[in-house]
Amino acid sequence: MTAVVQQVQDIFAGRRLASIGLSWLILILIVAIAAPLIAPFDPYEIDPIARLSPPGWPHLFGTDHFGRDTFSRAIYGARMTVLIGSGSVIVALLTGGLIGMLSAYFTRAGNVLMRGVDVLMAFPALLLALVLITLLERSVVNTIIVIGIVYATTTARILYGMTLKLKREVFVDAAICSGAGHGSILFRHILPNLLSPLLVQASFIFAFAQLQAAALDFLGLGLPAEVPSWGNMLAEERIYITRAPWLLLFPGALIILSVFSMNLVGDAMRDSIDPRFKDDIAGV
Amino acid sequence: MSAPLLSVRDLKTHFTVKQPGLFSDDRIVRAVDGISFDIEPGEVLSLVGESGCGKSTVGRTLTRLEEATSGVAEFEGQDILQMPPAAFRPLRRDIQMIFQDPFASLNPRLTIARTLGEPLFIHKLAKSREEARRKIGETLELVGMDPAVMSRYPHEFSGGQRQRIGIARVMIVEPKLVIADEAVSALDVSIQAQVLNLIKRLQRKSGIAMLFISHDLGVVRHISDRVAVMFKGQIVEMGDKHQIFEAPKHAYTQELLSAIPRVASHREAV
Amino acid sequence: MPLLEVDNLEIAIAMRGQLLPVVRGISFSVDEGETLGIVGESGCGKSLTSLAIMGLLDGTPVRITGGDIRFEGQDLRQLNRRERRAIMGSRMAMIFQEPMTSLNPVYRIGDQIVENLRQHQKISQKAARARAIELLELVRIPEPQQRVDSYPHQMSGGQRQRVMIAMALSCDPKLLIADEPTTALDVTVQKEVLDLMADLQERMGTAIVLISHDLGVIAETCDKVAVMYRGKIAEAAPTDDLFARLAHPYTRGLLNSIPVVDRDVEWLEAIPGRVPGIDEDIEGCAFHPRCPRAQDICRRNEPKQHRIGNEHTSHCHFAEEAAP
Amino acid sequence: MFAYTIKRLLTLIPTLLAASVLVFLFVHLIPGDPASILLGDTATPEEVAALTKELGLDKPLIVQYFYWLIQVVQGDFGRSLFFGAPVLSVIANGAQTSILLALMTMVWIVIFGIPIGVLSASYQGRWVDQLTSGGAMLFASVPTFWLGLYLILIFAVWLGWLPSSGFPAIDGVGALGHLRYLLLPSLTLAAPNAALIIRLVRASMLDVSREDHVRTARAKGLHPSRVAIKHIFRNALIAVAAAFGFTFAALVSEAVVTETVFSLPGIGQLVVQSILRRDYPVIQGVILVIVVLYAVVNLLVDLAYARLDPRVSLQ
Repeated sequence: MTAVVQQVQDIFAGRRLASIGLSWLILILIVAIAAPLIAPFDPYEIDPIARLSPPGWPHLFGTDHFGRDTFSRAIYGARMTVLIGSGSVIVALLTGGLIGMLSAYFTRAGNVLMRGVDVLMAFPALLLALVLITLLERSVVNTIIVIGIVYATTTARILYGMTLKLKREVFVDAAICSGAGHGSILFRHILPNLLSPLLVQASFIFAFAQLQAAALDFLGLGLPAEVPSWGNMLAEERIYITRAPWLLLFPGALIILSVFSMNLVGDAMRDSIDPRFKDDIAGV
Repeated sequence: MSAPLLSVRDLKTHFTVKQPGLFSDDRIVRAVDGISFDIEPGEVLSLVGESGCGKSTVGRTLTRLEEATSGVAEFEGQDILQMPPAAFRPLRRDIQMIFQDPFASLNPRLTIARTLGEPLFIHKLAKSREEARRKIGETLELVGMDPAVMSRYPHEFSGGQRQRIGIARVMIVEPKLVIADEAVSALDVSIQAQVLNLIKRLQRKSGIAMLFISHDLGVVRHISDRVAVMFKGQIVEMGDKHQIFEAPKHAYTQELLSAIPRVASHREAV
Repeated sequence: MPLLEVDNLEIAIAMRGQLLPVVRGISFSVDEGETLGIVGESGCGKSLTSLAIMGLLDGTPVRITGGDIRFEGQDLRQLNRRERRAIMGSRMAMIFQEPMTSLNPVYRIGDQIVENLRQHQKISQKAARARAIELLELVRIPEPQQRVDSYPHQMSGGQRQRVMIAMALSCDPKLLIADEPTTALDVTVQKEVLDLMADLQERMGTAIVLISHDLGVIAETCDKVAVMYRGKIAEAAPTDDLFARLAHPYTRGLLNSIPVVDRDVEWLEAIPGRVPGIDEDIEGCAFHPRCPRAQDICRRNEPKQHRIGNEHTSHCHFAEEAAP
Repeated sequence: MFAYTIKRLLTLIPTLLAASVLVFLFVHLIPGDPASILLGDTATPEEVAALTKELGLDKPLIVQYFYWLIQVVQGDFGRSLFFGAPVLSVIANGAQTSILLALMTMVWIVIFGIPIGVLSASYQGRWVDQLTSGGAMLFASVPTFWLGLYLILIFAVWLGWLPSSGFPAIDGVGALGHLRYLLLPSLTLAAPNAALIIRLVRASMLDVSREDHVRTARAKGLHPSRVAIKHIFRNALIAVAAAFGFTFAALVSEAVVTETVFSLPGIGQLVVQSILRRDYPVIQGVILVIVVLYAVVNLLVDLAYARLDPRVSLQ
């Protein structure tokens, strides 16, 4: 545990902006967990009298066109941010990561698998998401699956490249000469060396997933409309932008800050990993 | 005369290189193109040659890191090139390899104890953790290192120390044949001498046979009993080291020997 | 007046907010047409010294922290950048260790030579190209008319190093700095390149500073030698003199560490211990932890320069005794 | 170079075929009977039966695929359920707008992305670099539609300088007036992509500047600006060119959103509307067109790459 703390300190020492980014993300996590305790209002509660009221007291961020408290909805929106981000990362890494790693290791079957990944990559990201979403109902789980699959393709490509490099490492040859079997080489020698680049990749997926999820929400193809996510808040209130410009400012700023923070953190971590893998990672 | 430990006959290892052109055929690189040699128990045979001559591929083929195209390599009477990988695995204990790059040959995520322990457990040479630790400690001492270092990670060591650890990984399973691929080439001269002395001492003491692959003729003369000179995938001259160094027959061997820059001329001149 | 005079040069690397010294006050000089060899193991500061003389430390965390570099009587550290660039590639040129990567992969080799020529001489594109072909012929590249249009990746390592030499010599430099020019090459190619350099030096009268870790290369090519250890010159002498009277235990250890091809040596007399890291502090003589004859004085005091002969110096408390 | 081009063209075919299988299967994966899906809710049983026969939907899936593929290759993508017109002409209508938008966006990306990237790399670590690369990362973190909405609010609603949305025909407003309608959308679309190019130009220039040949160039006594442009930027361009394929993909994705925000009648908006209208033949057609276009862009990128790097084209 102290080793982890030490490593985090090493990465963020002297990087003030990235440290602020990390603090912001931790704050978002806390807010997401403790949303019911922090939110002053029920995020679904409609107050017809206080429609489109400007920021002030008691509605810190104002109210939307139903008169719902924007601040409370934003607090609950943090839950969606964390959920969508980490969900997409898990789906992408578990499917794409495994496919990429195994394909690079078992080259014969791997060539076929990676051709499949190539085919999926022939579709631009959001387009692939749109195609998939057409087949599915609007729901939180489906949004996570769709975004996860979109980034699984890039993850597979990246892990494929990195595993190929590691496979050629002398210490892998040395392990083979010691008599190590496939399982031991994959999980004892290759995987541990992939963990930190994977973490960096995960942070960028987390950031991009937020933007994709917001875009899907905006197009009316993402989370169900009643779910208080930052993307949905923007989508629902977009026509009131001239009457209440602040309404879109808060959720928008929250998305930007979170994505920016995640990118900063990813960038800082990328600088601290093995230079061989830097080019493989598709980040900002 | 006893049977040789390793007997290689007409070994060929070819690689196909994909050509980018549409109608051009894939190019075949004949890295090793029909070589034969024997290694007796306890003997050190050197393979010497310039980059690209195929000497490293010989070592990698004999440890099955590359697939042989054709030929036979009999180790204690068994052909090790044709047997299925599963059958070869137990033999890996007997045929060990020392690698060139001391920085790349140790897994950065494993402690020294885990790196050295791995072959012990694979080949069931230690029944308990305690026994493994004892063996690891002994082997570290054997290569001139403090047993206390076993809990550390590779990045904490210098190149020379890492190469000692690499040698320990080989010695810990008590092999019969060690293939050393440019084992001291990456080291500074003063460290190279230490490691070279260590390898020679261990070889003498344990009587392990060795295939020593190197481009450095000085190093080769220092360590070997017999020498094979490789050029373009083939052995052009092979013989006792004194014959090779003092009465080279092949023109290429003569060229190699005359190209080495020497300090000695100055010392004798004065 | 010597062509190049380095006086008490100090170089340090900026790391984690502090300056770590890597070259700790070295002095030497090179006359016109002379070859100086600087030999030492990795981390001794020999390569940084060559980069400092050439003026290639800009944009790296390495800087000169003291001393003078005089070239043709000019103090190079006093020149502004423009004046400095006018010397680089014309009167002073450099070749590097990695012939595979030292040429720009996207330009034809002829164009890369022409670029150097036209930077320093008023010469037409056509004349420069003709000169480039001449230079390729000079460095014994076969079919220079055709090869002038080759890309670097179409040539072997030895040929690329010849191209580098052709480029370096294109403006008739007074001084050529060669940083491990043959380390990446096979011995037979190394011999060809070293022979070529010696031949060209004789014809053009260029002085050479040759940096190498290989005492054999140095012994065969240099008029005089400086042996570096941990940022200092341990011993310096004319080549014959040095090997006749080794006056520093490090030079002796280095020499005894080399396995020779011409006779059998049962055990090498290796230098014990390891090369110290740059962040380690050593009191007294930097070599004392590895020195077989270290005494109390070696652990306490840094040795001064001792003169053994006319031009033979050693930084060892027992320099006179060391020399037989 | 010619052989290389042909070879790259040939490798496209299997990928495109596989992608076409996916697009074909897409309609079959939607729950329900494909004929009724393709005809929409208003279809009579007779019409469904007729289409089933026409498309060979009673035949095995593989046979259906080849029927469909032959039609597609001939340019017959079926009819739009919503417009009733052939899918290809519906797509062609939108394509005009989208291509103009894409071209204008590309111009911004090159004008802003490359010089700022070069500037950022040249002043590595100093305030210019921190400002530009930090700013670039910030822009890459902004949702496109959010930026578009505020640009409309500021420049169209508050300041009244530019039109807020729509895209009238060229004969009504003149060529310049025509392009005025694309100014805000193209800037919106360019912002995150130019930001990525800035970061990429900077990173590749810093990578190249550490290479040995740059030291050789400096040893020639060249002026730093010449080293930066002729030796560092020129070589960094290889990596930047390779990234333009991804930029195209990102453009397509974000154009979907941008066209929706600005009510531009382009292909992007067509996709979204068709999905909301369940106009499956159009969805199928658009996706196929974009996949082919993307493949062609990647091919062009590869060819540019080969031209920039002699190591690729001459082996």
